[in-house]
Amino acid sequence: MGADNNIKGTVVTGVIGEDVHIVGIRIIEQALNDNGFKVSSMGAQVSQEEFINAALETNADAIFISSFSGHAEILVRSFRDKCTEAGLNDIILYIGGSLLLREEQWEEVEKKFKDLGFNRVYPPGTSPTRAIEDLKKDILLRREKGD
Amino acid sequence: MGADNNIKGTVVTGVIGEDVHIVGIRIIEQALNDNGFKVSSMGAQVSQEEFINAALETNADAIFISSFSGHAEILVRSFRDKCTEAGLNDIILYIGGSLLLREEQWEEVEKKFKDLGFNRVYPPGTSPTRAIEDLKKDILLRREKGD
Amino acid sequence: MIKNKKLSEDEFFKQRQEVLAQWPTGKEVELDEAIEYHKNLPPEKNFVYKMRYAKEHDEIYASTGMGKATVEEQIELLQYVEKEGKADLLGLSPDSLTRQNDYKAAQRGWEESLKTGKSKLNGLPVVNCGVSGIRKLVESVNCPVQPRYGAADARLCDEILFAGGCSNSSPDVFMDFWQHSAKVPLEKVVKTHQYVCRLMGYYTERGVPICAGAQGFYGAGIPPSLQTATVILSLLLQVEQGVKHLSVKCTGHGNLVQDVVSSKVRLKILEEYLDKLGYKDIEMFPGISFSLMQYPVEVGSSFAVIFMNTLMAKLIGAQQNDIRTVAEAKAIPTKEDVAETFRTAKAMQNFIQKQNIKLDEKEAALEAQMEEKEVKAILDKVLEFGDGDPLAGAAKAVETGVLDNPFAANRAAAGKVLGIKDSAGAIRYYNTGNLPFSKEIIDYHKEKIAEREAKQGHKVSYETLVSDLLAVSNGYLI
Amino acid sequence: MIKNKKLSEDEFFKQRQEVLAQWPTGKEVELDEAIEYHKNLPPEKNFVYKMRYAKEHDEIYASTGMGKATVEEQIELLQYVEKEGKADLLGLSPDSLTRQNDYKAAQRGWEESLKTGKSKLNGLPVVNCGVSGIRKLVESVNCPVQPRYGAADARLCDEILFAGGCSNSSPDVFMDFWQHSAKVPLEKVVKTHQYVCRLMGYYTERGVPICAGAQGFYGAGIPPSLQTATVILSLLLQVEQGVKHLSVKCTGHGNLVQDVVSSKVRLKILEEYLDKLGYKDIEMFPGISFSLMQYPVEVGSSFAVIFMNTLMAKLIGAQQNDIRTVAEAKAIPTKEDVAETFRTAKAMQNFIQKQNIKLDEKEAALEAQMEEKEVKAILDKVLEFGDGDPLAGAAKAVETGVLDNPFAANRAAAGKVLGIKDSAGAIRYYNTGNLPFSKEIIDYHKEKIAEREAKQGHKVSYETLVSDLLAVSNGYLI
Ligand code: B12
Ligand code: B12
Repeated sequence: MGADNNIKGTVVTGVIGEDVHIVGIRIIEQALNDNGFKVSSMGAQVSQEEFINAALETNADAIFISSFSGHAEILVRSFRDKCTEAGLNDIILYIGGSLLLREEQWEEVEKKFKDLGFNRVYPPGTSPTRAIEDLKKDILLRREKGD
Repeated sequence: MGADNNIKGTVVTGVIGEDVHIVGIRIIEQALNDNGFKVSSMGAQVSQEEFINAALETNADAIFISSFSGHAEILVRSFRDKCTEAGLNDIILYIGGSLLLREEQWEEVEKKFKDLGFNRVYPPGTSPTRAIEDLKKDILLRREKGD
Repeated sequence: MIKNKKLSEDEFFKQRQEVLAQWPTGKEVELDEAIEYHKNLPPEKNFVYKMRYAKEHDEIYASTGMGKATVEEQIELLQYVEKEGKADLLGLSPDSLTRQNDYKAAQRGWEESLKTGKSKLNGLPVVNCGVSGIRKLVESVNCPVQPRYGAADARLCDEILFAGGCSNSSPDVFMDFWQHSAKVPLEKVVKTHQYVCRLMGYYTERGVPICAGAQGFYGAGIPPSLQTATVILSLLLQVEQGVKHLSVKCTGHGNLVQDVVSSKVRLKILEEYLDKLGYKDIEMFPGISFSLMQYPVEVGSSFAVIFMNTLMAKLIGAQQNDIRTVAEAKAIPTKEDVAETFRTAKAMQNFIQKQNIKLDEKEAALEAQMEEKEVKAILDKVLEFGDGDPLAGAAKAVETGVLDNPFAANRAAAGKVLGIKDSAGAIRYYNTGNLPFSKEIIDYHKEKIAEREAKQGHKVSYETLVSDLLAVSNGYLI
Repeated sequence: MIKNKKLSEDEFFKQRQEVLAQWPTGKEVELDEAIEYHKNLPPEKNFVYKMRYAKEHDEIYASTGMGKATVEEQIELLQYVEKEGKADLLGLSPDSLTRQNDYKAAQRGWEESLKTGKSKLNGLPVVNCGVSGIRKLVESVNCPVQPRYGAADARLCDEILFAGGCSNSSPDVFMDFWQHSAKVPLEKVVKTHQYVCRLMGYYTERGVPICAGAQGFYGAGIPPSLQTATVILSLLLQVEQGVKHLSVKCTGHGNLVQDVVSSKVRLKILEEYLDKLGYKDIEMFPGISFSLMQYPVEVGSSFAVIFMNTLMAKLIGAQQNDIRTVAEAKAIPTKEDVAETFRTAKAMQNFIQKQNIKLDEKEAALEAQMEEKEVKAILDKVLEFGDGDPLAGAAKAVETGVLDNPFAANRAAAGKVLGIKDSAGAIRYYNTGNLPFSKEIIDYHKEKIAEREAKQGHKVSYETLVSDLLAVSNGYLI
């Protein structure tokens, strides 16, 4: 939808915390690959530090965090700050999955995680296509800003 | 429950209006019979006039109206008055079944039909035993008053 | 004297004038124009074509009655259920005043509903809405709009429904006599039904197939053979008048062996009698409903009832999965109730329809044998009463209790037959009343009941009967 | 080197000291006292006795995981589900921090939950609650409290659960290695599991039967034979340590022929290998779960999933109907969610459990034959790698992809095998990776996939795979 199809980039992916729900992010990774992105896949049970190190190493445009344990709110606390401290300025942060223990109004969930510094927040059942369209736009924006 | 087991009486039973739902009242009739009541069974599709005439003929203590069409409110309008006009003073009137088209708070349904002159109102699934216990009490009361 | 004989075109058209004069909207009906109208409808809106498609593709379609007091409300309901409920058939229930031909009272309910915007009737006042109303409805959706109702005299209502674009109805003589009227004599009901079927035949003969359905009577709690005999008689009335497409309703009681067997026996004997009486080229579509006297009040269990209904549909090869919504026990369902129920049914149907499961055939053989004997005993007695005519002896059969119904609303029912469940949940004759059964049959049922008594350690009684009627509602088979 | 060999009592008790020292509540566990405690519990609270009763009486019991952050909340939940959900088994899910042995973090979540009165964990922090907490729970209900969980190292958690009065667990080595840990090597998982099973054997040998369960890995989307081979290996570990009662979990994928066949093959081959390897007097209780990668978001369809699960349970003769609540796709279920789901399941079970339906045997024969060959090919290769020891060769098997799992969380998985549905909804190998399969087997699966491609008119792809994973969630089989 308007986003340039030549936009590519590097994405670090993984499931945060003690969480083992790997399938969702595997599907996203496959889709990223199919769309020409470089994927640095960290798998399940990834700590904040591991995400940051991988992003630094690969000079990533974005970090995709998946979380299904219901503990996401605690697990990503101050992640944006740590990214900035580590020098990952304006890195694109997406989070998706079953983020909270109780189903709440989606708007509230989204707000909660946007306030925590995420650029975009996705509910369970998000189609990979949607995330990739968004990513292309955000990367473009980020590069324009960087210029 | 306090009610004298020797209390017997005569009950006119039937399904009012264009309604054909006969099974519920058949079961009630069987139970009334088993408990020694005289039952004057009018069957399905009974008009207000037919109920009143049968009650006059049998010198009934009570009329049991069953209604499942959802049209009960319209069908029993001014029934109490007509009973009184016909000389059925203080006749016991019970109604039961699926009385309204939309499920409403039971308290409201009950109030609606009590205001229409019914002594007791029963929801679908009422056990015959309960109705018979009530009837014994009400007949006793009525006879005491009559004295 | 009633006879099972096709109305001549003269008789039919003479009677038709009276029928159409019963209410002003009768004037809107023009047969030739209506036939043209049907021919211009997309074929998937025709009930027969849709059933045929289902049969050829092993599909199962959920079906239920739905009725609101105005066309506008009905459209909203059907469109919602079509979309959100993934429906394949869209039921249409006329209200009960219309069923009783009290079009004046229906008019009052209709007008009050239009004024207040709240449904004041338990179904659609079809006659008052007229042909144009029904066409508006039919045109507002993509599935066949399927009238589902019984009435002692549905002549005008069906005239309007067919002219409005509907292509099925259920002129089910015994159902309508016993269950849908309290005082109308059988002879009268036969006559109105012969008229309606003649009308269906008229359309059919002119290239617009119309499907007729029958289930005999509301079968909950009564062993299947009596219902089967009655269904067959109802269907014989239909085909004689020119009906070619039959929706043969079967009733599930909960024991799958009995349910599957009885549906097979029903179809088999029907074919035999059609053959014997010389009716050719009749197309049959079985349907099933898990027939309860009381549907579960509790939503969880009511999904379990849909589970059984769907499983039965699968096992008997039904096209129609005739279900009740999860709100059935309580009130007229809302559009959300219907859609949720239909979504569940659709998923169940999708999951099960092409699977390779079946009944244990061995256990089924004896059951089938006995049921065949029962059905034929009844049918042959009725034919005997009528000197070979299936309707001529019907009134006598009803009078004497050779055809019987314990839960009839009509006063003209012997009401002697009673059913009770055996220990496997199959329905047995607790009382055979005046059914013309051999000792072998009577003993078979006695034995089954004795088996249950032995298992539960006490005799069955009228209370058992009532508790049987309510078992499934409470989440148990027995 | 790992070996499938019973731990000596010495080794066991030495390791036990370390285990119990992992968290202060470990001190509460006293084996002899715990055994006495079990012996004084009513027998119907024992999981094995309950399963045996079900088996003898053709009963099916619903089972699901349920976990709240505090004992008090868990009691409220279980009591509600027991009463309002008519439950026969009461699941208990430990939270995921506990599963990862992060008792400190679990303690924080627990304390915060106690303080705020709101569950802050996705399950019960069993270790923090301690023996007394679990006993309070067990004593508050009448059904067995059934721990349902996986963890790479469940030693302390299981110590506390058993001492608390629970009598089953699922020390399922491959499930826990692949699905419940990302970094722990197989050898380590084997060791913790040998310990847990030794503990279960210890109780069992002293007259307190404890049941061990296994399902191999989360099987959604993967053909059954690979899972069967893996389950059998997991179970062989259990019995070697003295476990005598097995809950053999089977996985339904939607095609009933495949589902029933694979459960039968699973039990048959298990018996063969138990026999071959000399294990005697093993009692088996089959259970089934309709395993989806994504449960339906829409409530209607989720009842249809319970329908299939229950039908599968019936057809395979399972005692446990292992279901997910209607809230599964969304969040941790409330007590109302669980109760409603259980009521539905209970009614379905009541309706179906004694019915006489079965699978079409003919179609099943070839499927069974092929599956047996597949399972044995894998098992024999693993045994070959281990010189006849089922665990000694396991690490190599995992490394080389002779045992594989495409959806493993653990990095040590070849991840080459992929499954896809055929046109009847059975799962086939789209990619056999390094599974030691003959050409005959590979061709069989290829053919089935080709059949589907022919039917749908285009090739299957990774997208097909994803859409297959989500089909049932949307109310379709394929
Ligand atoms: C399969 C499964 C498991 C498997 C996981 C197997 C594995 N290795 O992956 C097993 C059995 C091991 C498991 C275990 C547990 N599970 Co689990 N599990 C599920 C289940 C059934 C399906 C998840 C799944 O794979 N979906 C399929 C994929 C394709 O869909 P998806 O995950 O939604 O992914 C899509 C999108 O969300 C999106 N996406 C996902 N992440 C991201 C990230 C970004 C950046 C973007 C853009 C998009 C995106 O893209 C994907 C592709 O379209 C869900 C319930 C459900 N949804 O039906 C519960 C569920 C997720 N599990 C749950 C829980 C609680 C657990 C346990 C803690 C056990 C328990 N107490 O019940 C343990 C946890 C173990 C641990 N340490 O984490 C809960 C979570 C509740 C919550 N959030 O409050 C759920 C919702 C079940 C429930 N209702 O209780 N589970
Ligand atoms: C069987 C049935 C039929 C059969 C009736 C057969 C017959 N001859 O009796 C048939 C198929 C013919 C039928 C037709 C219709 N039905 Co109908 N039917 C039912 C059904 C499934 C069961 C009723 C029943 O027999 N219950 C069994 C008995 C034992 O229980 P019970 O009736 O509750 O009786 C007990 C108590 O209520 C109490 N009781 C009853 N009356 C009284 C009176 C007194 C004084 C006392 C003390 C106690 C008492 O005692 C009984 C014994 O314990 C109900 C839904 C349900 N409940 O599951 C719908 C239902 C009653 N029907 C309904 C409707 C609308 C119709 C139709 C108009 C069709 C339509 N539009 O859908 C037609 C009406 C035809 C007509 N002219 O009236 C609606 C009524 C809705 C409403 N009130 O708003 C219901 C609730 C279904 C629904 N959800 O839409 N129906």
